[in-house]
Amino acid sequence: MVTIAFLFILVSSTLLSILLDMHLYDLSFFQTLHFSLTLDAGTRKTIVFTALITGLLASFILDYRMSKEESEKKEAR
Amino acid sequence: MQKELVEKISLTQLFILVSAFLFGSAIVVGIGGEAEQDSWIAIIVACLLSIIPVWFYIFLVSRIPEKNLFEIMEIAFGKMISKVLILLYILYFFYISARVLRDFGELIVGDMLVNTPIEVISITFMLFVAYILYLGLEVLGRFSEIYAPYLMGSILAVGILLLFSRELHVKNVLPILPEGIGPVMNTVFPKLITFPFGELVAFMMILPYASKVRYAGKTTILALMVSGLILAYSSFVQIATLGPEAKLRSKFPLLTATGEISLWNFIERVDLIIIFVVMFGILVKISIFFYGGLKGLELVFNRPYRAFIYPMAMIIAFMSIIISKNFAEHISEGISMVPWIIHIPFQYGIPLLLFPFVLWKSKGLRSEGKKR
Amino acid sequence: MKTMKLLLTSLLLLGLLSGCWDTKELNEVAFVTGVAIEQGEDAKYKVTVGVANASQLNVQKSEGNTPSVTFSLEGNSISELLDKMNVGLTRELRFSHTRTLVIGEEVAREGIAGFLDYLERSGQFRNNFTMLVAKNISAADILKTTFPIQKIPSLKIHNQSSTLFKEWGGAPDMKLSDFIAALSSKGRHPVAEALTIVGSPEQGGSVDNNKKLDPESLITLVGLAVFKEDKLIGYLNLEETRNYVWTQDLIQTTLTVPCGEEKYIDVRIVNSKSSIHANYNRETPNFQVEIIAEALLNGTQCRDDLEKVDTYKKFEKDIEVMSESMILNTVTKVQEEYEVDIFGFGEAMRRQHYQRFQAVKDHWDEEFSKADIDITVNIFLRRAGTSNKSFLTEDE
Amino acid sequence: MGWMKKIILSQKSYNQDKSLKHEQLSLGREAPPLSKDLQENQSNIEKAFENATDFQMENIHVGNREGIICYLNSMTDSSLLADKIMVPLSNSSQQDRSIADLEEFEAYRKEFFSGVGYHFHDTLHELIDDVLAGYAGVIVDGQPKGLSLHVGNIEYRPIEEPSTQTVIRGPKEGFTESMDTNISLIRRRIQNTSLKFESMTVGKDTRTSVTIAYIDEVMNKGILAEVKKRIKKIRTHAIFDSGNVEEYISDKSMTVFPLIYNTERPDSAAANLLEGKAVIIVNGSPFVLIAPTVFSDFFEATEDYYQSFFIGSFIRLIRYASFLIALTLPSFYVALTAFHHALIPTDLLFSLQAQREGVPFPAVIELLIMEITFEILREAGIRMPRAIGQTISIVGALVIGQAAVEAGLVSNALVIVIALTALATFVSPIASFTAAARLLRFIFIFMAAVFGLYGILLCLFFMVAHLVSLRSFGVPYLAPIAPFIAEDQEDVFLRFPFFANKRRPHYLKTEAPLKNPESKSPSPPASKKGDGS
Repeated sequence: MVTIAFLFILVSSTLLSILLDMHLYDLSFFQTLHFSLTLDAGTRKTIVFTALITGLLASFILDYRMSKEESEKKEAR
Repeated sequence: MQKELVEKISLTQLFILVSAFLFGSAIVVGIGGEAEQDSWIAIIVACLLSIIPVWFYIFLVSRIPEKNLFEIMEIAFGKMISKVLILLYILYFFYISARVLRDFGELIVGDMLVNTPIEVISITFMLFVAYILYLGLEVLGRFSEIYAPYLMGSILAVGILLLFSRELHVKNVLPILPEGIGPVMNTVFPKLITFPFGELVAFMMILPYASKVRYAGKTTILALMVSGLILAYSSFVQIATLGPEAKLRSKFPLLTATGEISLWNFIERVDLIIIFVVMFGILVKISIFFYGGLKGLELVFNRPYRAFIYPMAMIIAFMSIIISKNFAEHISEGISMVPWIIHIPFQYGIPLLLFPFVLWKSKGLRSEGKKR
Repeated sequence: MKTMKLLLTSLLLLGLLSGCWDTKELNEVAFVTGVAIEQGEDAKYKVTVGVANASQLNVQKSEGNTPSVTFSLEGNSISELLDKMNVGLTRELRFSHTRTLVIGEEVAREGIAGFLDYLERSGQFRNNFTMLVAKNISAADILKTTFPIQKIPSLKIHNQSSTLFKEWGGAPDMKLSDFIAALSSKGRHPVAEALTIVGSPEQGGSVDNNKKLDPESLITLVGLAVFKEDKLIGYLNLEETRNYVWTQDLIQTTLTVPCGEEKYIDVRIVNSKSSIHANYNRETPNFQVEIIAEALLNGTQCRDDLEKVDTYKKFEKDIEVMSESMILNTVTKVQEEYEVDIFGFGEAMRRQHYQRFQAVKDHWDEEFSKADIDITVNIFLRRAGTSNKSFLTEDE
Repeated sequence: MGWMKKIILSQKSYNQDKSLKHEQLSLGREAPPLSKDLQENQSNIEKAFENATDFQMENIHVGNREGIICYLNSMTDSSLLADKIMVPLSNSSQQDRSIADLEEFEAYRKEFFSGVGYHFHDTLHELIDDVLAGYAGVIVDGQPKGLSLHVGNIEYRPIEEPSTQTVIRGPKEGFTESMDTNISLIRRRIQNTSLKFESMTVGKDTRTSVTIAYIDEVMNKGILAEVKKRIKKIRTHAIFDSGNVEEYISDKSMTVFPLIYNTERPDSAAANLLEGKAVIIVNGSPFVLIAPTVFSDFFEATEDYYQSFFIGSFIRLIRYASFLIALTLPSFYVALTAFHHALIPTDLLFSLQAQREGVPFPAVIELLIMEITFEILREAGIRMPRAIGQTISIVGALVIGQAAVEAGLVSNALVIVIALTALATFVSPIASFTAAARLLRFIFIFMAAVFGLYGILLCLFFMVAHLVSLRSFGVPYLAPIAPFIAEDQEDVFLRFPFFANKRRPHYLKTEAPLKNPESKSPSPPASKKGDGS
């Protein structure tokens, strides 16, 4: 569930920012998408995406752990 | 000592949270600059006017006790519709947190750590927000009790220090209202009424957790007025120090004004220190929006909100970067689009829509209560 | 618990991996104390920076070498030149402790707005450095003239001008931000301090200059540079500068007032407050400058009995008459000679009669030069030092 | 948290495996009730104390019956034993008393051993426990119960002036290793029946006795119950010092801040008892624990209360300031000299710059070298035999002070920073608290080296967030500050005069909130009318 939420929020918030950018720069959707997601060169890209990936990993782990806990609970019953 | 399951915040804490929330980014980026030397009047007017919506938020929350905005929406609109609306709200909350975070990042990178990537600032700051929300709302409340005196104290001290440095030229605020109330009202609506005052909509997520709900509303309104006054004071000091033109020109007028302080050749360049004071306001603002969003996720995805903290914090850090390419884009979005497209529907539209439903449902609830 | 660990480790890792973007150790940077900008021979500007040589300022480590090093480059943009200074200097330059900006006369006459924007925008400069115009002398030489007590020339000048402002009012308290504020205001024109070198500039450029009781060359303040917008148009002398400052925010000054024939009293003016009342008399703007000040009698050459109230009254009257005419002369001189409002009368008009000012703001200087100015000085002579009657009085 | 669970689980199974072996190790634990047969008892005891040179057992006559007396001569006072027990036993008049049942046995004890602490025991191992604690065990043939008589008198360090928390003015007694002495030191100060002591035994192998002292009418019952519960819950084999107990009963172990106050001063313990806290005395440790504890306790010294409240308050503020200095001064040095040169006043800047000329390391490395040098010196100073302790300070002063500067390794200003930090570290009355500052300091330095002032502030934020999340026995650690309690401010940053300090701390939820409602500010006697002064 956490992973789903993560992906959902990620996609939709990117979408939101893109919609705003479309309006501001008068570009088409795909142009804006390309334009927004290509970040500046250098270390910065890696930092941002590393952060995002750790977020994704964390949500995987959390999901896994919670499903395990749930199944343990069921067993206990 | 059993741990209390429902987190409570005291009225003092609520007061501090509301005022720190209102200072938040507002005190950094400077508000109401368009009203030139009358911006302090504009702030006071906006503060007084926004008592109405804030009272309205409080009314909605108090109508159905112990339920936050999202739970009320669930009661009013039913599961399906409310889920969609809640998701929209979550997006709104996260988007605003990201914007505030960007404001803060720009501040740090622009003035203090010039070569440090803004991304690192965003991420480190979000890590802290994640940590404090992981510890809980209660901890955030107590945390603010410690830092609030410094925040308020230094905002007040800036004016006094400027006065001693002979930089406070009160005549700069003259003439008062040379062109009537028109320009002031143009600033008040829609800008000031939505930012920072309308953003108190996020407190509909917090109010139900106040320890004395009966007084929570009064406390919030008192905090609103006090912080409105302090914001106006700060704006007044900025105008008196810099003059309206320079204030409007400055990216972070409070810092520019503080930079003028010079006492005994020793207290100089205090603006760097003010940044830290401001950092606390930013923290509260981001935390509360973030908390609102997390509570929404908890409701929609049916998992404890702590589970979402780290991933979502990273998304907000990411968002704060891609939200705009450059500072100009960030500001122009903030001026031209965010108030109309984003603030007004979420701050006024949906709560207003909620109003008749809440009245109807709460009547139902009450009569049910009587039957029992 | 686990989340906390994750947070802390990622925070630490982030720190370790990323390194320190902004670290600059103190011995990796050089602090610029003064910047001089003048007309270049081949390019638009010639920029000279004065860099502090800290170890020579330290009592223990000083070897008697120069406390400040200068270097000049020519180019078309200040920003680029400042970043390019390592052509001749070893360390990265920092401008946060810059205290003086000396502008060459030619550049000032051409207009200085071009680089003021950079100075305000860069955020590297502190806001409290003094704006100076080098009169009849190369701006770079100003940064090269040493002084034994305050060894770094730029710091010396900064100190000199702020002390002169505080003690006698002979320098305007004009910081960069004030200058820009005046520039952007429709009802005021900026001014700057003017300075020059007495003696030979070549001699001043050596530490040996510090070894003489009477330095070969010395930087002196000579009054006020008057600007129209961002262009230099003329100067006021020291007396006039004081009179100008008196209409603004004088802290204290000393006057020599005639009390009889060829005889004078010395008066210390303290606690002076000035206010401007603006009015429109049909088509002529009309200003009343009201100055209220306390005065202390420092000395007298007259024989009047200082234990009598009448004497005080007389002296008060004398001071008032003299200072009123002095200030009025200065204002009239500016009105007639330069035709620019450096006093901020326009701002007063804007505050007090907003609508009228809006109508004339685009040609305010014309309005200013035809304005009626009325100066009222109210002096309250409080006391006369530590003695009562002067021994001169007893002579009678 | 899976891996952690695994470790805990494996720990459990390990314990189960060893349990059998362990039983044999701790003797007599499962021993049967006392047998009526004297011989059997005797052989059981002898088996238990096999190979114990300090064990003594003698056959005696108790009344008209056979009996044995056993004791450890290392734990008992021989003259006491002789006077109180052996002399009455050898008295010929007792020889023909009949001891047929328990009542007669009790009457016998009353007559001959009155005034000696005693217990009757049903099982052998209880009796053996008493013998181990310095009692003499008496078993009589045919009697179902054994009698233990207190004749213990172990040599302890006499009451001395405490080596920590010294005062200029105030009582100079300190707790010792003896539980009885410690109890008496407290009892002497609070002569009141509502002062209660409750004992329990902790530690499977050491069987250390732990006493909880509290004031019945003041202490909150919930907190008291929690303290007791936690001490009972301790599962360990050995307790040697109150430090062991502290670690077991703290609310949270993952923190550098001590959640329980410790003191060597009986007056401090007594004062805390009267505030409504519990004092935990561990046998063998001169440091008693005080629970619950809040952050501000660590800034209060007993001497604050023995001198004028102006001085007391001032010193207290100095302590808070020096905590901040100890925590952040080095990191501010790094942040200012390596990042924010603009914040340093110009003249100071040039002075610092001149000092740094030619120093080969970056400021952080320079600082870390000196910090670690200092920590090494400090540790050496503590662990060194007293006799050569003197040399340490000389070596330290030479190494840190002059040599390093003259060799150009570090700058003068840095030495000042280090010295001030070191001094500030020693200001807090409690050593375990300053340890927190010493440790956190390095994190601060590190963050300052990466992010400058932003890093320092981020660290402060993390620290404060951590602090507010802590609790000590359910009481928020930063209690009167956050959550803010206005009434409790009279004894936090400032020490208000006693007449203004009428309440016990609110956050302790005491049963008696007022402590001295009648106290009034001193005033000269009212002058008579017409006295006209």
